[in-house]
Amino acid sequence: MTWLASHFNYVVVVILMMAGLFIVFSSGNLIKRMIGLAMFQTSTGLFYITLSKVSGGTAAITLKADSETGRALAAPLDPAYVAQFGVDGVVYSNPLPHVLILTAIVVGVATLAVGLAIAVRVREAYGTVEADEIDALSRVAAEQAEPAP
Amino acid sequence: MVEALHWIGGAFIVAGALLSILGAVGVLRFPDVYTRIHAASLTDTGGATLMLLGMGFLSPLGFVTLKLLLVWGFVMLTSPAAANALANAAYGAGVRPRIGTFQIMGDDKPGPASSGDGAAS
Amino acid sequence: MSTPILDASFALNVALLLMLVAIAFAVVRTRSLLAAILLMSVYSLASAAWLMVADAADVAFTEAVVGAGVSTIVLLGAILLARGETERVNWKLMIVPGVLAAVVGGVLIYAASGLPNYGDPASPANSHVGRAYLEATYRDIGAPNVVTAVLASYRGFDTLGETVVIFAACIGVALMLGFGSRATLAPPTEIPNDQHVVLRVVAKLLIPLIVLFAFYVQFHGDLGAGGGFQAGVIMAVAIILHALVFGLRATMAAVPVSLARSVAALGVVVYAGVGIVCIINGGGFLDYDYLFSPRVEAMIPANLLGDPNHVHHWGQHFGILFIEIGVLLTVSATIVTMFYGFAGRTIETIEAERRT
Amino acid sequence: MLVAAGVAGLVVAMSLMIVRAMIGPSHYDRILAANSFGTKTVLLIALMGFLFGRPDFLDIALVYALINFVTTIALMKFFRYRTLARPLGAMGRGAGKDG
Repeated sequence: MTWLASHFNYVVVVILMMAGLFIVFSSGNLIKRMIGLAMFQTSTGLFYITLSKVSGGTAAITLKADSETGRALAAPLDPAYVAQFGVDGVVYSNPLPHVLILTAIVVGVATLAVGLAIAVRVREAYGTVEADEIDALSRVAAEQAEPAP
Repeated sequence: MVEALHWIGGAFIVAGALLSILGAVGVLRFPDVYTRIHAASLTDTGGATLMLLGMGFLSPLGFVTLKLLLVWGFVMLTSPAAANALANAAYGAGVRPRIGTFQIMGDDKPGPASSGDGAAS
Repeated sequence: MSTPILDASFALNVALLLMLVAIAFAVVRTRSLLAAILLMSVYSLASAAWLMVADAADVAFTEAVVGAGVSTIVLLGAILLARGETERVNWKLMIVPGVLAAVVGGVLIYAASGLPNYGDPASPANSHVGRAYLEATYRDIGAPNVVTAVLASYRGFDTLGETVVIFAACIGVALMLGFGSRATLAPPTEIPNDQHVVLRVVAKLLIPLIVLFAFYVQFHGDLGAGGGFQAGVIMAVAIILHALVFGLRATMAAVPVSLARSVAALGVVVYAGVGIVCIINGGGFLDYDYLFSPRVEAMIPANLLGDPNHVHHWGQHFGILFIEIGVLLTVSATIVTMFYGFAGRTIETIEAERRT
Repeated sequence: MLVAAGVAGLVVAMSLMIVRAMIGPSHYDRILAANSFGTKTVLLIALMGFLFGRPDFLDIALVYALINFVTTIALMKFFRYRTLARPLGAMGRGAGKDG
């Protein structure tokens, strides 16, 4: 039970990642695949942010050490804990994964758009976005594959 | 004094949360799109007003209050406009109000551009 | 060593993650692509709320504007062009991926046992470089927002790479879908004539406010949550709202395609230019301490930002400001170009299909 | 304490909205659920700032309110009109005329 409590986030990350992976593998629709890929990417983000969380921490926008907010944040925590892991009397979460994921999200939407643009061009060239139909068409087995109306 | 303000603010926040739950139950239980829009949009703006007011009591007067006012302004501006646009679009698409098993303004018409149906095509 | 898990925070963490799982299963289950896109937008909102619980304010900001806003709109544009609104189901094809996902998932969950506990302050990830940034940022740079400082200064070269990738994606989408400029040439097609007066009035009120808010996010970025990426997307969303309500043709008259195209390139040039100026002044690439020559730096009044006693790193302040402007330009122009590409192609495609 | 109760209430309301977004039945119900979910997220974010002692993150709630509106309009427009490019109609004018 304590294992589940302390590793719950990782379990959820894996479930979401596998949901994305399942969509990418099982769906023949190129656009649904891009949705699956987006979900997969989000789960990676969740993983990084999970690692960066520090108990009792706050967002990495630094406060003045003697500010009222800083003291209020440190009040419920053990002073020894704050002294060991805090910076100037305030405990912060790790900012580095935030930086990585922040840019990854914006790059992610840009690549999503590129993938979708490719899907659109595939639709215009083949008349369908279903992968199996595209396969059939490109094998020049036209009588086996009816393009979607 | 500060303690009293905290209790007042907390009461407003809980009232707002209860209103939100009420609206969500309405969205789940009501029979058609229009009544659901009604439930959601009324309780969204009402709940937001109560909650933001409560948060205003919790924080000292200052920059945070200004931001709360801005959030309130945006919610009051966008939420009804979105509800209006949604109802307008649903009506245009041919979805007709329904009370119980009665369709009070005639049957659903298939819209010219959209079928409005979840399991469409 | 016991770590104090704050109960409210942890309960919220669990609740929001369970919501994410529920939505993810709904996305897997649904056959309707439209429902999947809608659920993905809800998914983004929930995950952004979760990011707030995990203290990632800047990431939550980005996820909110990008995940719930832009990627929904881009996906809708793609569905519009692909004309497929439901995917076909082949249950036989589900077995192998299902087994594969279950096996890989099982292995990953087993491997997760080796990872540090949630919120462990002494984990390797949290105790070395992240902590070093927290300790050094205020001394080196003087910006309270460590995320912006790391993004723009310590890892500025990395961010330049990301900006170039976004620019490259802009070019890629534009090359594949066109810049949407032909949309203005096509004759207007009829859509149902509903009255949307309320929407038009509210949009007219909101668009300037959104642009203003984008500038606030831009220039407030090193003090609070925000920065060039977020501001760029918000700016683009304002333009997209204009296009949604007043039509693509009106938007293209206000923000021409050529403008968006050149601004996207200009942003990268501004960013790289700041780096080159640093080299000219004797530093390394993007080493903002050398942004101004000593003579220029001496001319900056000490009380420019109030507090004349604090030692300001003017090069860092202005370097971050300039490159964030570059990021803003590239990101906003890229997203606008993408929207033009997806939304503007519609009419062309309809016309082309009508002819054939 | 009361703030935590408010947060819990919002989480319950959000869960109910997800149920509505899943079961539909029409797309308008789903858009409505997404929009209402978004408004509740705005309040949740704002409230979380107070719960965790950093109320200065209201900017994020602000941006949610804006983005939520734009997404709702895009979804509504798509489901109703199947286009993102045409202008929405105004009083007395044909929808296609000024576009």
